[in-house]
Amino acid sequence: MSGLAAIMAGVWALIDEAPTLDQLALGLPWLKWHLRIDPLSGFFFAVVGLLVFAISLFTPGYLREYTRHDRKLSLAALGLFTGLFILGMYLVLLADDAFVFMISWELMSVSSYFLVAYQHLNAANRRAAFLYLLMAHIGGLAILLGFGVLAGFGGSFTFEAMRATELSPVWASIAFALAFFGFGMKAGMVPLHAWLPEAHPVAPSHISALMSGVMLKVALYGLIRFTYDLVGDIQWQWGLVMLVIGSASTLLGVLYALLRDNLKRLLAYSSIENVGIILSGLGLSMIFIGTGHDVLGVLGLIAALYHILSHALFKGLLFLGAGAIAHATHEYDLNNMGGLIKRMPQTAIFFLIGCLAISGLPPLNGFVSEWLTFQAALQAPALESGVLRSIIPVSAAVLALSAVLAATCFVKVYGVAFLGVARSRRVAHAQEVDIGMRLSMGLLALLCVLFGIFPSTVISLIDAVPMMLLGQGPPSVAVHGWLWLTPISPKVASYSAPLVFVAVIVVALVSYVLLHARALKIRRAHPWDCGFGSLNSRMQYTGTAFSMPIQRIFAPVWDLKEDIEETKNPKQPLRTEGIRHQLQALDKSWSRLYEPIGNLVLTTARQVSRIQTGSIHTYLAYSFFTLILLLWVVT
Amino acid sequence: MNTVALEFNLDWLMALIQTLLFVAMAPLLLGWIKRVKCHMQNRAAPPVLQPYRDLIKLFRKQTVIADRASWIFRSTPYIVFGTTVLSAAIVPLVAVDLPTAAIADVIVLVGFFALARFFTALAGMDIGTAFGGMGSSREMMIGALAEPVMLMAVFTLAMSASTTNLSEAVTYTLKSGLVLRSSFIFAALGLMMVAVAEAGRVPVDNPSTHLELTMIHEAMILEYSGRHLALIEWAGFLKLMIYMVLISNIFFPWGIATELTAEALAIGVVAITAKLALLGVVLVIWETVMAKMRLFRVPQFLGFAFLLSLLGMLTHVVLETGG
Amino acid sequence: MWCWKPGAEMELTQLSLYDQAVLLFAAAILFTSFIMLAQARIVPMIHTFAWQGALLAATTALVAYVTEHPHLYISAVMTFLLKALLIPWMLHRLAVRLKIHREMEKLSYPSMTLLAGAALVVFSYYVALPIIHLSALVTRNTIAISIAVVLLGMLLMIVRNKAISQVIGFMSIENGLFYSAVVSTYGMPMVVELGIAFDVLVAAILFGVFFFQMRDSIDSLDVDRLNRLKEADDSSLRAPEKLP
Amino acid sequence: MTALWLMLLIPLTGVVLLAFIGHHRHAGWVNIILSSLSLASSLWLAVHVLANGPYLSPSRMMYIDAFNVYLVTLTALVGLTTAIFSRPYMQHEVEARKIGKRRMRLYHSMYQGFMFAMQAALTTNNVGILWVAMEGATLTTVLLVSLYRTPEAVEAAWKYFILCGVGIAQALFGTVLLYFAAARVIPSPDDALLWNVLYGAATQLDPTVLTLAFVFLLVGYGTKVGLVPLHNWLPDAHSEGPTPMSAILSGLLLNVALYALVRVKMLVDGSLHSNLAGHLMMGFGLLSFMVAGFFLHRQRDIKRMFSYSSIEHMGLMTFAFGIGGPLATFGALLHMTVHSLTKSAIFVTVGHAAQIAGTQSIEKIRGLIRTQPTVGWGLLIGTVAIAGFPPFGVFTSEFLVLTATMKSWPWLTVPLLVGLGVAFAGLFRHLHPMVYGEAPEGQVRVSANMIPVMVQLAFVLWLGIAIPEFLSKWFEQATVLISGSSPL
Repeated sequence: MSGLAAIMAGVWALIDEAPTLDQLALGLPWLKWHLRIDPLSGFFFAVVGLLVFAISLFTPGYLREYTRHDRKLSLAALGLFTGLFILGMYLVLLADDAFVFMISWELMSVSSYFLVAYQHLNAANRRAAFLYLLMAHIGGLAILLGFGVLAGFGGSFTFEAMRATELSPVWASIAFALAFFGFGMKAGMVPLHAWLPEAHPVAPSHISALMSGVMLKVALYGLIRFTYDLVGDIQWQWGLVMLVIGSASTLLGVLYALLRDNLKRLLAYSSIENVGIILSGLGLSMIFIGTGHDVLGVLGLIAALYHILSHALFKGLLFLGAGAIAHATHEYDLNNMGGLIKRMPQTAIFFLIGCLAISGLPPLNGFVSEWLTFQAALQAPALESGVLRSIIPVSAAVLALSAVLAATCFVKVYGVAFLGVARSRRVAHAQEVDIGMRLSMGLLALLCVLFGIFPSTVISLIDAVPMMLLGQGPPSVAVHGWLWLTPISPKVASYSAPLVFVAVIVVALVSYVLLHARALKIRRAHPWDCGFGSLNSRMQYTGTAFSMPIQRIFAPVWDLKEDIEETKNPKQPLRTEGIRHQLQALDKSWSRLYEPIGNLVLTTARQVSRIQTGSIHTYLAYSFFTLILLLWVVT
Repeated sequence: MNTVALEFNLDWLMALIQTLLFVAMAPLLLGWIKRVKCHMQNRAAPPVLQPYRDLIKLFRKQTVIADRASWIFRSTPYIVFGTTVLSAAIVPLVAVDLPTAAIADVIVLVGFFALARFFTALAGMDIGTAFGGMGSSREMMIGALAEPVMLMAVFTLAMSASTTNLSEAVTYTLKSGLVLRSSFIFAALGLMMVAVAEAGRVPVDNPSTHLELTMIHEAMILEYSGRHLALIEWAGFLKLMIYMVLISNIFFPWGIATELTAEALAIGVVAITAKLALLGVVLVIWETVMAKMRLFRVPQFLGFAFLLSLLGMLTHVVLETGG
Repeated sequence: MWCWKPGAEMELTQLSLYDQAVLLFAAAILFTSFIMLAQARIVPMIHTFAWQGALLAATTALVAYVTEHPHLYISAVMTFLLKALLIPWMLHRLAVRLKIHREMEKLSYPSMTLLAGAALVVFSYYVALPIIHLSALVTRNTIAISIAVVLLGMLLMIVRNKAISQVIGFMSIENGLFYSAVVSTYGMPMVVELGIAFDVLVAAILFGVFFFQMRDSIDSLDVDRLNRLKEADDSSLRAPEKLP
Repeated sequence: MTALWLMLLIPLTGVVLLAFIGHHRHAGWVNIILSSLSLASSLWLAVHVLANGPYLSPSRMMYIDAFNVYLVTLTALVGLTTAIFSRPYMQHEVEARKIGKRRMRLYHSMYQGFMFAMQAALTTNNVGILWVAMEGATLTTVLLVSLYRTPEAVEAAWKYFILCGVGIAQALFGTVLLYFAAARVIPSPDDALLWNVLYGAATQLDPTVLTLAFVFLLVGYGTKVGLVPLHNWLPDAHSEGPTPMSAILSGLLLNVALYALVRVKMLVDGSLHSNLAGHLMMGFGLLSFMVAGFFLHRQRDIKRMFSYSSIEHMGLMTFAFGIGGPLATFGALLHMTVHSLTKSAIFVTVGHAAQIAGTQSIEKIRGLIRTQPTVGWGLLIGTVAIAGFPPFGVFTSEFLVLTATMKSWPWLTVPLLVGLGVAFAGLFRHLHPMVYGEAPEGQVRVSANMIPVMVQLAFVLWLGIAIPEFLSKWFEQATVLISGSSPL
């Protein structure tokens, strides 16, 4: 468990320092490696640290499962690569020149690749790992190229030089496009997301939590660092691109998530959605900055940062929850679960909090960040260009739509997994997981609630980041004290999470108390079964059934493969004995984007390989004609 | 200093009173609607106070809960009721500038509805009957389609008033007097359609049916009984009223009290009553001419609503700000 | 790019006897290459190759005589022994032992081949033209000839499908090189020449070894049979793990 | 100086010695000892040269400067590790009745012969001798390629022989032309082929002749480097010969050929005042790089696959040298080192893998990690390294090359990146099923000594994380030699 040690070490370093590091910015050149930590990286450090800490609590109990399962899986390798993975992320945050950045970036990719390929006996995992590494590689190359453009003008690969350089708009845009491509691929933005839902689910759950919860954030960190810090002068067109792609990712991500019945896969897709939200926030802020409204830009940036934080928390929580479920039931398929709330009550509570948070419901943290994003979007009238003014609200509406779809999605998850009655034997006999796992989930859940209720406090901490990047903090987020959240001014919008929280509790309690003044006995009875025989678990709505209406409305989004086969009774052909229905909702990006590219490569390879005929005459002819050609060229 | 503190408390007191008033008036509104409806369909009309009676009856009755029900099922009614009351508290009914309005803005309001819906849907699935799941699934679908429309409508308003704070918005329209805004008209229409959908009225849903093929909201709360049912019903009334108040006060704010003097408040009360009564009639007419539509026609319905509010937004951007 | 400058003209009459002789040898060597290109029988081909070697040796000796480079005599002798006697003899012996000495080789498009050869000669002349300004015309033209011989040797290897004729082509390439070395630079430094000679010898021996290996493995000296290793067939090659 | 002579004599004695006792059980050990001795002497030489600069042997036969001394050391090192690997490997082959006593003798003595040819080609001061040594390298290895006497092996050897022979002949013609040009400006004909003299006179050499010469040399040595479309012998020879052979072919022969090419380029650049040579090399390099990347996708034979990856990397280096400029040259030199370390390590591992599975066919090799974790992980990590993932050195060098490209030819970075991506996909799609997954029946562990592999990979890792002081100085000197200015 060397990895675990590494984790703990990293975390303790953080828990002590993260807050202090937030303020101070120091640079230390070592050999050729420039390392530096400033508020931006400090913030991300804190995010990473929090999650890593929680997960380190989770791991021991969780891994016991693996050892019991398959002796040959070496925990040492797992621990080692986990450690390297985390180390890589820390280094990315610390890097202060492109070289170190790339090294640690790829270290992160490769080690996580090994983690994805950890349970390699399953072909799907291998395929996922391959795809992941491939796309990570391509993304990395794009990033490298982006840095190259900056360095080409800056003359050096240190970030200092890059900050100093003034790029021509065209080159700046090219650099941005490259970086956006690379980092976006890592962050899983549509349509470069294909690796994500493949790779995240197949890793061990705590790794999935790390990848979805943190690694995506590190990618976003790279994007922010590159765009705000290194390139510097931001153009609003970039923001527009980012906004559009962000909205697309949000909507598609959640729609795809809705139709998944494999829990971890679903969560992975919902990560895409949340990344979309974050990108939208960033896009907004870039639009504002690009058009000279820095204050609003700050607002958007803060919204994005806050969502980064929240998503790290609740997505980590949910993946850990999924891990806990798998640990207790060996199930990932929702349609085999059910009734877990009675088997694993505490996990159920934590998971519920996670679901509420990710669905962006008040008064939890997910809501705060979405609220901020909306507020940013609502400042569109400040813009001169009518086009932007009309695009932004639409994207906001898309955001709203996806928020509700997310809610739907997680009603489905929670309802099917935890409520109702068990749909399979193993689920019916699930046991609550051990204390460590519960602790880690509890911690994350608690943080979700806290960050939901005291946003002002958190934001006043985050302030340092825009302070550093844009030279000014948000105008008046917390001027009215910790109680009120007023991003622009109390006149424009205000939200007091604590009061809301308290009020809801109070009203609920009051009504409860009032109603229980006269203790009426509550009678327990069988549920109403319309007078037919008793209900059984197969009569419940399955996840697939639950998402059916949505699937019918947004049908064009997926490549749907639906087949219904009825087994008729031969004697009475009109009577249907049984009926099987199975539905595959495939990601359209495959058929549209990836398979064509793959085939292109294969065909090219086939064509190219024509030149090697195996006949020595041909080979001699090659060198013969090469010679002739060259001689002819040079004279 | 002292007076300030006093005033402060007075504000909060007023807010509390207004909220209670809101909660109290909700069943009345429903009763009124039912009555008018019956008159229109010339049936024998129940008294206006009938909803109160129903609630009381329900509160008295013993509560029966399915043996599989978990704590989610039991706590849902309270949560739903709590959130709805809270959202009622932030909607200016008779007076603006009340402190409660600052607690949360319209986005939070939408958030509350979503929260309530979330829990109702969970409760629907808690028992594990086919009806519950079906209801939840349909409810979530409708909610998913309705919410963006509502936000768009509200955004139109918020962008012209440049605030998302309800009472601010109201005062803004109040100040700007009677201006013919095409955007507002579109937004208002859109909002009405959403209100119909969200409050589960014809043509989207029919609160008075228990035919499994058609019921949506009823299917979720099928398992509820006694006081739980009462709370949920009450919350439903509240929701309807909130929507109507929103429509009436945001788009036709005239008469609402801007300062806390007795006569202003009196006027406010009268005004809102009149407006609600009127709206109720409109709703009834609408429900009488409309027929309940198939579940999968609802998307078209809401799509049209979305189109309306989008138009509202665009007209606002294009026509009214001259960008 | 090239025009007939006065002095660039080349009248055989103006040349020294030596130069004329060199040119004559050059022509002869070129001719032998053509013969080999056209010759379908193995044994006569080997003989032609021997003649080429002999001519080469003669040229070397001549150059040695005229330019008083004593070490060229050595290389002349060496060439004669190696290229005119030893290697042809080895090849002949191999041919007999492998029972291919009576075989006729099927030539594909013989006339085309010869035309191509002619074209190559022109081409190499064209290539050698730029060197005009830094050397005697004779040298330039002999360089052209040697390039031609090299290219013809390659052509031979390309069009023939008997291993042995490929070897002969290979060796004639060596001849061309050596010829150019002799006439243009009066031979290479001794150590280099020794090394080259050694390599050629070893090569020749190895070729012999290979003939037997080939006959054992594919019981034929037909290099067309050597086509197992290749990329370009679609049926048997399939992607192990389809790109996801 | 003694170190130099030792370094050449040791392998030479090895040739003779092993020609007689090569079949003996301990011949492998002898081989190892000899290789380690020559490594020691090469280190000695390296230290000497680093200490007091370039060294020209009294007879002016040998010339050692920063450029070739590090190649000498590298060659000796890889030679040693491969020898260590080849002992158990050949043992296994003998036990598998694949080869008999005579061939073992042949193998061992030719092994040393090859090493001798390499070192001679590197250290000589004479272009002609360089050629002789290169040809010698072909001659020594060609019989090893056909060691197994299978039809494929013979075919491969024949192609190797003919193609390289023809190629090398053209190189000789180039050399003759070079001599022809040099003889006019350099008084004594015997000096006219000495590197150090030639460099001195580079500017006076006649451009047109030198252009011709360069073309011939490019085609000639390019064949050995394995530049597309002259590469066809390479995959055959690599895949059919015994694996230690493939290792040193890929790790050393290609390097030395490239070394020759670069030497010539330095000369031609001095004479031509255009960058023609550079452009030609860039063209060939890029072509090879791209084409090889695509070939990777269609491989069925594991050794063939990695030989294509060698072509790819040689292409990259040629390209980099073609760009010229300090940064690119530095990158290329570094890449030479890390590539031959990594690639020979990979071939060693591949050899074990092939013995484990009893075949070289990719479809048959499965689940190595399950069968023999060390080999599986070795292959995996080696491939990760060769694919250019940090923190391995290959990344560093590719990084430098890319940077240089971006500085001078921004648009060429695009094909480079595409090529990298394609090649990467090609490698891993085959690698994955081989190392991962459940092991099939009949796959048995073999006695594999993975220590040299680990050592070499560790070197590569080290180079990736931090280039040690003396090495960087070394590279810098070489860079200055080649490109005329220092990158640092």
